[in-house]
Amino acid sequence: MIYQGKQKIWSDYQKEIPDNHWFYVRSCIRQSFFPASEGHFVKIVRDLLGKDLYETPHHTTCGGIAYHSDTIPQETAMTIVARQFSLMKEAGYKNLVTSCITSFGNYTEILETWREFPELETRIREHLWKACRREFDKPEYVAHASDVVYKLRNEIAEKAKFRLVNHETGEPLRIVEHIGCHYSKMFPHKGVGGAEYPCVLSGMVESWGGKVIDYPERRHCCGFGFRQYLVKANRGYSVSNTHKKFESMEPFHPDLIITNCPGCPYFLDRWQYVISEQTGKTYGQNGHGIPALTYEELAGLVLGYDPWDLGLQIHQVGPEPLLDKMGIAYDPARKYLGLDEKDIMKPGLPTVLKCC
Amino acid sequence: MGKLYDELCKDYRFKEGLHTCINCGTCTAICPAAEFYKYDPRKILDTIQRKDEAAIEALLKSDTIWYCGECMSCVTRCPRKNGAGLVIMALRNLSAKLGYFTYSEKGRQLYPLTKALNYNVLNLGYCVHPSTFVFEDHPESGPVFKWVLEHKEDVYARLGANFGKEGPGALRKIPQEDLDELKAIYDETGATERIETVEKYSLAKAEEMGMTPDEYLKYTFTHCSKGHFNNE
Amino acid sequence: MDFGFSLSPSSAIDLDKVDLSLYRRLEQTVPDIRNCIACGSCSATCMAADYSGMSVRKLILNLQRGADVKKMLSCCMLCGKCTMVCPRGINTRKLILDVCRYYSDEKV
Amino acid sequence: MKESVVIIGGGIAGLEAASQLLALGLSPVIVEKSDHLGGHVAEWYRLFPDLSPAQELVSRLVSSASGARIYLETEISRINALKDGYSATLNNGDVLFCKAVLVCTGFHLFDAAKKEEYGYGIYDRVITNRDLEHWFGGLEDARIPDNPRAVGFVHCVGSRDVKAGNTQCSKVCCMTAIKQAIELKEKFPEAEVYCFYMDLRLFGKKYEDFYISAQRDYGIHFIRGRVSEVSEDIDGRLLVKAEDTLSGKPLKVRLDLLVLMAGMVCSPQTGRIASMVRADVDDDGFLRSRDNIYSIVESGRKGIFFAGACTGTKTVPETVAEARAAALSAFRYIKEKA
Repeated sequence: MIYQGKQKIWSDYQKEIPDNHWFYVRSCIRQSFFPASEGHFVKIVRDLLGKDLYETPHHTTCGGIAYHSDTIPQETAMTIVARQFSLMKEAGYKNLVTSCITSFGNYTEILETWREFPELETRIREHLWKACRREFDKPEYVAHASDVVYKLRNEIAEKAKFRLVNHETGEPLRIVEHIGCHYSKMFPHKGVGGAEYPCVLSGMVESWGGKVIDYPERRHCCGFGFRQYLVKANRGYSVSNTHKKFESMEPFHPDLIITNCPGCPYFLDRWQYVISEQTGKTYGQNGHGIPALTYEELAGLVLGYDPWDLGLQIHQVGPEPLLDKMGIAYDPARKYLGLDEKDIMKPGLPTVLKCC
Repeated sequence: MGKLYDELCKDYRFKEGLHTCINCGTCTAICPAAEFYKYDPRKILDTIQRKDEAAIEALLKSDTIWYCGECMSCVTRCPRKNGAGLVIMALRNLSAKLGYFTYSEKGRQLYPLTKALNYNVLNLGYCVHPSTFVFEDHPESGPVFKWVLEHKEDVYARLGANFGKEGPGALRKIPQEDLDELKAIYDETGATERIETVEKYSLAKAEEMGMTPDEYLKYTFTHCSKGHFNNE
Repeated sequence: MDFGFSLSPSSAIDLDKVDLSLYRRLEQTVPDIRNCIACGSCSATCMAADYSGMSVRKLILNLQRGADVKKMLSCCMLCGKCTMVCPRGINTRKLILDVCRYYSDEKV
Repeated sequence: MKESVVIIGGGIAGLEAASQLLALGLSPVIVEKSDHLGGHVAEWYRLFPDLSPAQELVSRLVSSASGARIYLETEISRINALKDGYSATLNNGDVLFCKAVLVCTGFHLFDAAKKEEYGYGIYDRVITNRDLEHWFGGLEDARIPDNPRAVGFVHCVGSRDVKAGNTQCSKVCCMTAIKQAIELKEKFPEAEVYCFYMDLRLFGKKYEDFYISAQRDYGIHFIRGRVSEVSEDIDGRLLVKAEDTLSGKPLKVRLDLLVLMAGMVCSPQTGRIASMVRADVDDDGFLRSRDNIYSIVESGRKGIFFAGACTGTKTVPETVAEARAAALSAFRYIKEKA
């Protein structure tokens, strides 16, 4: 592997990311499965780094999952997005930041389609006016929240309490990145680093002291496939694709997986559990899995936030081996406690996968 | 040119997704669906560019068009700027509109998808939400998520979410006025009509298969016949 | 635990893993087999093709990919038309017979 | 005094044209921007279909053009139309007066790194047709392993590719791939060699014979499918994915070396030269001939002629033949004018 070759490509895909004043729209999946990730994104960007990030309670889903599950027409998805633009205009913002990759892809694709077919934009403006009596401006910038963290990665590194380094050996952690398909596969120039060697996540990893591991199926989809996961009958597709990735990364012994799409960490986490139940196989050390984290969780760990505040307890793959490697102290007894130390019982344990 | 092909040409995703196909197979080579299902996106594009109405109709009624996961990996690699995934979206849209989706097992899954997702969007303002995420339908979400679902209020509160409450934050309650706007958008842009169409054809199919709507919903959600995967 | 779905094996052709023993053997007895250009003249003229999916082009391809060809061969009537039309002069009739012989040897 | 013709480019087209113009009694001047004559061919090892040494051809052309004035490492700064000809100002300050200008600026090898998914310049064992040819010619190349078990050739790299901005077929790559595959197989008889192609375009004399020989005598495998993705495994081997379109299934194979058949694109100087001589550039970026059937060597402008790959992808024999045709056209133009 020739690192300079990648750097050359990265330099061709340097996306402009505004450094302040963002209008934030949330992700359905991230809120449901990684709510603390969004919470910490806001905390880091707004409170720690003092940037202006605005969220209106009136924004909704972008409809992306319904759209990519083919249950709503294209114009419906476009009009829902136009309504979000309208809320942004109302709030006086021009830089849109999405938490979800499907949304990011959706917004990007819609703006590109309107650029190519202006008559469609006109029609959507009519739809939105008729339905909601609303008008909108198109955003000047659309960024994914991982773009923002990429942009702020060095500021985060300056405030870091921990590095992505094995605290006993001093060796950098071996980290696999997984980029959501809709981040840049459709429009390579809309993603930091392009589609083939995106550096939005690898840039964070390197900035925080880790070592990025490339493996053959790095670019392969996690297997979500919308209807291929949402319908129970199709989940064989979904788990088989994740399985393919794990088989490919296994020889590289990664310490963790970092993701930027909200769905991918869920699938890369839960399918390890399913694979272990169905085949007895685990991919981490000593019967553990490989933790699949969101970039917010990883940023949070580096900045020294409590792992249980970050929500690492609601991953099926236990984060403890990773925390031990990084030298992060945690209290096992507090892992599953509610607010104010409230006892809310504990989850059951998987048959095969070791969880703590 | 035939009627179905003309219909496809009206779809913007089709306009963007099919220029001319050179049959090189870069799409199939890395397609997550092609690796496991009996699926070859190259052949789909080639079939359509032949403009053979009978072949297009057969596609619209087939399982084939429902195997794609819309990951759009194919878009990156095509040397002719096609996007098989975009063409698939146009085909599925037409199949839904004409009721052809009920002819195939994978197509019939549009019913549970339409019901569940649009319920969430219109009633909650989310595509996916813990309050409608049923563990029995998602055993893969694991014992940890079973626990989360059993203690929703506590866990989400512990993780700093604003679960079901007013104001901003994760999993906040989306105000009724905003849900009303979503409904108005659905009515205006054809989504409501689409939901009704899918419902109409699905219920007719349920009757034909001798099932109640609920049985049909459950069956289409869970049943997977042999023969979809390549090794079968 | 029954999840209601399971892992599916990949159907991608892995050239590192294909079994070429039969193909290698045929390269010795019908060396022309290497010359196929997949033009499909054989399949187009085949009397069994319409009814059975028989195709010498696919037969050779399957042999090169280590896939099973038994089923396809059972429909061949050995009429030899494919040999007549092959632009690369492959002795397809001998090829088919040799494959049959291989399978009958295997049985013994 | 003999009438002069300025030849822009000292590749095989420029050299052959110069030698013909000398024979016709004119005075050619070659202006070459690099430090050597013979262009791309001078860097090649052997030429199809005779497998003759490229250096032999170049030496022969250089020697028969030796009567021409030759500028190396020199570029044209400006060309002005005069009443009965042109003046060309060189970047060394010299001014050349001539009756006609012959553009022989050739092509540029497609930058294979632009096809990011193939990993040229990123994965250690991915090389181009040019790299391999250099290695055949005796240059060391650490990327080429000592005893490869499996080697692949990717046809159409940067050719027939809307996204890469080159829709044209580069003509020579199919045949070059087969030639190089055979040469490689001769060096490493135990290696499995795979050619990934979309169409095999083997139109020239003896090309099809090479193809048959590659199959029959060397057992080279031809797989109809464009390579979609290359990645590197833990042992440094390459994992290559394509569709086996004849089977209709995805296909993968691990290789020790992958050779990208980088195609021909118009030379970056083409636009600059075109504007100097006020010639047109075609949609494909190459120079536009007066027509593409009868007058390929003629521009639309008086006294401006073309030869070789500046007007489109060409083989060596085509280029040489065109150079002769262009020399004759220029000669007739000058004589008829006189």
